[in-house]
Amino acid sequence: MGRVVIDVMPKPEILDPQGKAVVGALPRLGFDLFTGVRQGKRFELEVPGEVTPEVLEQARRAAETLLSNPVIEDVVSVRDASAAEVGA
Amino acid sequence: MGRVVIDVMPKPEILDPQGKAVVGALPRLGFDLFTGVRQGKRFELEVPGEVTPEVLEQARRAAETLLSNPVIEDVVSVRDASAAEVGA
Amino acid sequence: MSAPATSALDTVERAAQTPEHPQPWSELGLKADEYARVREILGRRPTGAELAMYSVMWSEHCSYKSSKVHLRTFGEHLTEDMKASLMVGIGENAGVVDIGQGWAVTFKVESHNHPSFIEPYQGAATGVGGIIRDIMAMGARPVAVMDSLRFGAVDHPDTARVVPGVVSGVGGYGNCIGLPNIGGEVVFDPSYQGNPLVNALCVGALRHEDLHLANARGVGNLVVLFGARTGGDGIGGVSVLASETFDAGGPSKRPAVQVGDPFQEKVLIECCLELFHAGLVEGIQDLGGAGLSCATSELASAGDGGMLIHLDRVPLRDPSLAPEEILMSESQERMMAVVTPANVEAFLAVTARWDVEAAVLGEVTDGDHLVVQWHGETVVDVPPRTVAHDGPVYERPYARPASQDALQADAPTAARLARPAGGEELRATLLRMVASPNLCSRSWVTDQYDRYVLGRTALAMPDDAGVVRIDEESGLGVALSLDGNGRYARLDPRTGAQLALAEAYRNVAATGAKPLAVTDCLNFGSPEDPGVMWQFAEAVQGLALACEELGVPVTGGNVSLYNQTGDRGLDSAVLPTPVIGVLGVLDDVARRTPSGWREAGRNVYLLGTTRDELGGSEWAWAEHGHLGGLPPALDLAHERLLADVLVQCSRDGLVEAAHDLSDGGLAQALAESSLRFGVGARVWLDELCERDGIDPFVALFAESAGRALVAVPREEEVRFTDMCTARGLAHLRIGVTDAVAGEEPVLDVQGLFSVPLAELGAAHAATLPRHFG
Amino acid sequence: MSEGTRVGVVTFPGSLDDGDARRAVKLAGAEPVVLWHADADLRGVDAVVLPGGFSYGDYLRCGAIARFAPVMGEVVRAAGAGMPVLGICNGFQVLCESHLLPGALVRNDHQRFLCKDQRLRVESSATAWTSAFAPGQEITIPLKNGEGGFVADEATLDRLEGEGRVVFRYLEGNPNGSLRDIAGISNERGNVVGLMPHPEHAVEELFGPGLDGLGLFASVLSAGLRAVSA
Ligand SMILES: Nc1ncnc2c1ncn2[C@@H]1O[C@H](COP(=O)(O)OP(=O)(O)O)[C@@H](O)[C@H]1O
Ligand SMILES: [Mg+2]
Repeated sequence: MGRVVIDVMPKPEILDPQGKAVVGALPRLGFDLFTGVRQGKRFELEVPGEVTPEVLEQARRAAETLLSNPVIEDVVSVRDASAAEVGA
Repeated sequence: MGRVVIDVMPKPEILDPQGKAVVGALPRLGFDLFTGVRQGKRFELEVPGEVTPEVLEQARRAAETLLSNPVIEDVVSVRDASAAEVGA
Repeated sequence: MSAPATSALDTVERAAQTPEHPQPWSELGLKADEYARVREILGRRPTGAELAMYSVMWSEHCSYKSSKVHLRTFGEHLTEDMKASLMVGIGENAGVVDIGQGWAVTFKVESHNHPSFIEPYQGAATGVGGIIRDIMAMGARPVAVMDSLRFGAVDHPDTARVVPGVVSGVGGYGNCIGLPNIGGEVVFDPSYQGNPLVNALCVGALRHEDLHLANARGVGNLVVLFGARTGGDGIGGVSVLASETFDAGGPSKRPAVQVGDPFQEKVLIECCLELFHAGLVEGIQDLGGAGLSCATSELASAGDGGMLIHLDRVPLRDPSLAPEEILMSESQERMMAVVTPANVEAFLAVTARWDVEAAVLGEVTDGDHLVVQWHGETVVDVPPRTVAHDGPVYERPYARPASQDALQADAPTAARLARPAGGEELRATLLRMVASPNLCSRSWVTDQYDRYVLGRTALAMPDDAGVVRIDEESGLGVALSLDGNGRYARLDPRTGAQLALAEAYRNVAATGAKPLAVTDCLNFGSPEDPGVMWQFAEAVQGLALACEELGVPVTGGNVSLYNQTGDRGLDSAVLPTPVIGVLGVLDDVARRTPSGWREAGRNVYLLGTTRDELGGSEWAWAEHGHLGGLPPALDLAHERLLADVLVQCSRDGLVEAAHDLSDGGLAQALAESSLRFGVGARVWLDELCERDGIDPFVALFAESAGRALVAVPREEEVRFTDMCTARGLAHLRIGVTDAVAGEEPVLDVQGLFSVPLAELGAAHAATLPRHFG
Repeated sequence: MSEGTRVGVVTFPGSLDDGDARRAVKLAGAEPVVLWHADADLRGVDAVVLPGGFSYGDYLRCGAIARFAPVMGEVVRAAGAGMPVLGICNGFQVLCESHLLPGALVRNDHQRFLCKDQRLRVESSATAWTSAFAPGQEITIPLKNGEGGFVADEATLDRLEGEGRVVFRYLEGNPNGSLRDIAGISNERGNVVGLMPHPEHAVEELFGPGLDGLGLFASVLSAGLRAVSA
């Protein structure tokens, strides 16, 4: 079984209320080292077999059309993560 | 300026309505290779200086307490991403 | 005890051959005698799957084993008169009431307390989802929800975790599914720290002919499971979460947290309604606590035959689930229907159109057993009644706690608690009281709920009751209010429960609706404590008697026990909290009476009499942290009269506004009625004080029952006072609404003090945002 | 377009205010027509409303999945040909996702769902859906959403302002962080309008804050824009 990971982040210039809320909450909890936070989305897509170039290509198109809105978001990465990043 | 990336995913056994909605929509748009989708969160935390072990440690604790809900989510990774993953 | 062997399938055959096989009955919440009884019923040891079924179905949550003997009281006090409009009473998924013109409504309140403490958002969300499915299971279209919430102290750090989560969970589910939230309660008290109460109500409407019941009749009819896939949600949740305190450190289970998918449920509603209207459903049951165990055993035991289920046909989210886990799973957004073979194709076409997954699991058989197979092997073979209905019944010992006398003796007399006197002190008290956690504006909560969706809402927060129209042509509609007062019930559980009923009844009548029926959620501590059990027994008795006297039947509800943290008996239990919902009917919602003043120059009348009753009052609590004495006295005949008059006032158009008096007394009602639309008033208390033999402080802050404030237009004054006089209802003009163009509106209590509404409103509004952002 | 005007209301899975939109159409004097998301067919209607709700649960992004429904291809085509299209709340989000309108709607800045009676100014009466209002008219209709913050880049915002395409603006405080207090916008031609507040919940005296919402539905009756049926 293979896995593709897609990361989508709000564009830097776009208002990110969730990131803003987090950055406000962090110091109240004693986490005082961070000056900015942005919150995006991470998708894990499963395929029955291996992550072929075709799979990656389809994932890339899905990322651009459905999984992100180019007006406010950037697709940061689309990658084969079949082996890595599982419960790391 | 340094950047820490934190990935949070719904626990595998927990219902993920977001992922379910996406996996239902993909084939309707002709993306027919994916059998499962889970949607999680990706946080990018900025620090003014370098990502020191102390920064990573604080990020890890923030991930466990504020950024994830341990009842339903797992922190999948907390990593220094100062160089990489920018608009990749 | 070891966990059941997962390697070999524990079939009925194997169970018969291995009587000594150790079983985890204790971990599953069964007592030794209960396990022995299961063995006796079956004449062998249960299989793992059977054990799972019995343990969840015999849990407190599903079997009502501690409360059953007391709940019978409701039936015993049901008169012919009360049955008149009752189409379905206690025992079904929800009660059904005839409201005329061929319409019926079904409504019920249910708790989701413990899950909401563990995961506030999902706990509250799935609580709303669960009660909606109960209403769907009656064949109704859900039309509105309400929520009654109780949290720990407003300034406790954990309250800041629980409140936002619960409120956004209630809102997240209700808003996304498209049901207006039309009312509820928010109460803070330290006794709920670590054990918040989240009670959700749903009301649905149906034509008489659409009524559906949960039974599996007709040999050969098919049993269809539809909706979401089954996952590991809430396995063990029923018995562990709902029956025992969760700090007891039970065995680690599969995820107890259920995650709601309101979108799935919205689609399920539309799908069910289409199935009902097409006549494709013989019997239907929702899957709630205890999941398939509950649905199959209840459907089968209410039917006329047996049932065969192929469990391996259940669509799974997690393919690794074992048969007993599938039976216990509490995955949300699922329903089970009984369908004739001739209709099954049409049934599946409707589910497909809505993109709802459906699976034919089995059929109604001519036997009398519920048989469950797993890939052809029998893992359950039981008489369904023994699972669903013949659970244990406990006559738990109960006794009035010795401390009760001292509590009641500690009355908040003028000697015991310092009372404000004079205009300045009363003014300051008023400003603190309207800002106190239990009296301040609930907008921070209620603004997170959609009250407009469906276009039926004629009244909602912050009016006395929610009012929704049922029939668009005639305007026929219903009013609903949910009320409870744990402090009153602590001082006197019997009167406290009755006062909760009276308040909900009065709230409904204040909108002009004729009260018709009752639902209740009884939230108490551990039934194993005789003091708690006494509170429970008293509350139920009181409620049943009061329902009889008011002529409104209890149609259904929910009991939630073990609401406590720690094992200090009564002291670690939550305040005994019967939450009562009353439903009333309005022939035309256009006649509904709002609670706020819109126009100047209306005469303000106080109905009912005021006594020096401050026991359990918000004033004693908020100003002195005091709880003692007796709750206000209750005169049910008077409540009935007051309600009659309020209903008649609405019918005849005699009043423009009506607001019931409860927590915070007259002062609070005056503040709320004037703040609603920013219309002030001039009020005088001398005549009231003289007539009732009280002082201005008592006049303003006492919580005597049976009172309401109404605004009467001048031209109706004679008719109004004549009616009150003729019916013998105490009424007194205490003021006039007031707005001078160009001047700031004020609430002026003559000879005592005057408060600009801007100042009053600011104090009222600030509290919850200050605590919760 | 007046007598017998037929206004289609699309139902997506998860649409919630579709019934209310149909009721509003009827109260305004037009004939409501049910349009089903899975049918690539506008049934000969003269105008289309995309109603409020949570299409597909709005789990991914509001309106992101609904945008790809078969009916939307027809809506986009008809809109291009000048048919009046109104998107309310979730419908507005769908219009943005479909690129019929610029910008996007993000989570409210205070992060909560908010339901309130909202004061608005009608900034433009030069659209198919606002011609019955006087320019600058102030109205009150319900607002209810969790993701109502309108965002777009500066250039887009300037263009919207410059071309008079900001149709509704929030008054008496910005309820959700929308840039420049924008509550609703239109396309260049003025036939496609999207707004976050819900006019369909202000069309009956007893069931909302008044009748101010009727103006939108009345406008389309007299719009004079000829529908080009597919
Ligand atoms: N959790 C809640 N959900 C919805 N409405 C609520 C909630 N809590 C309070 N309300 C509403 O706020 C208003 C004021 O509440 P409350 O003071 O308890 O009313 P009352 O004393 O008349 O019963 C009522 O309309 C009530 O329905
Ligand atoms: Mg109340």
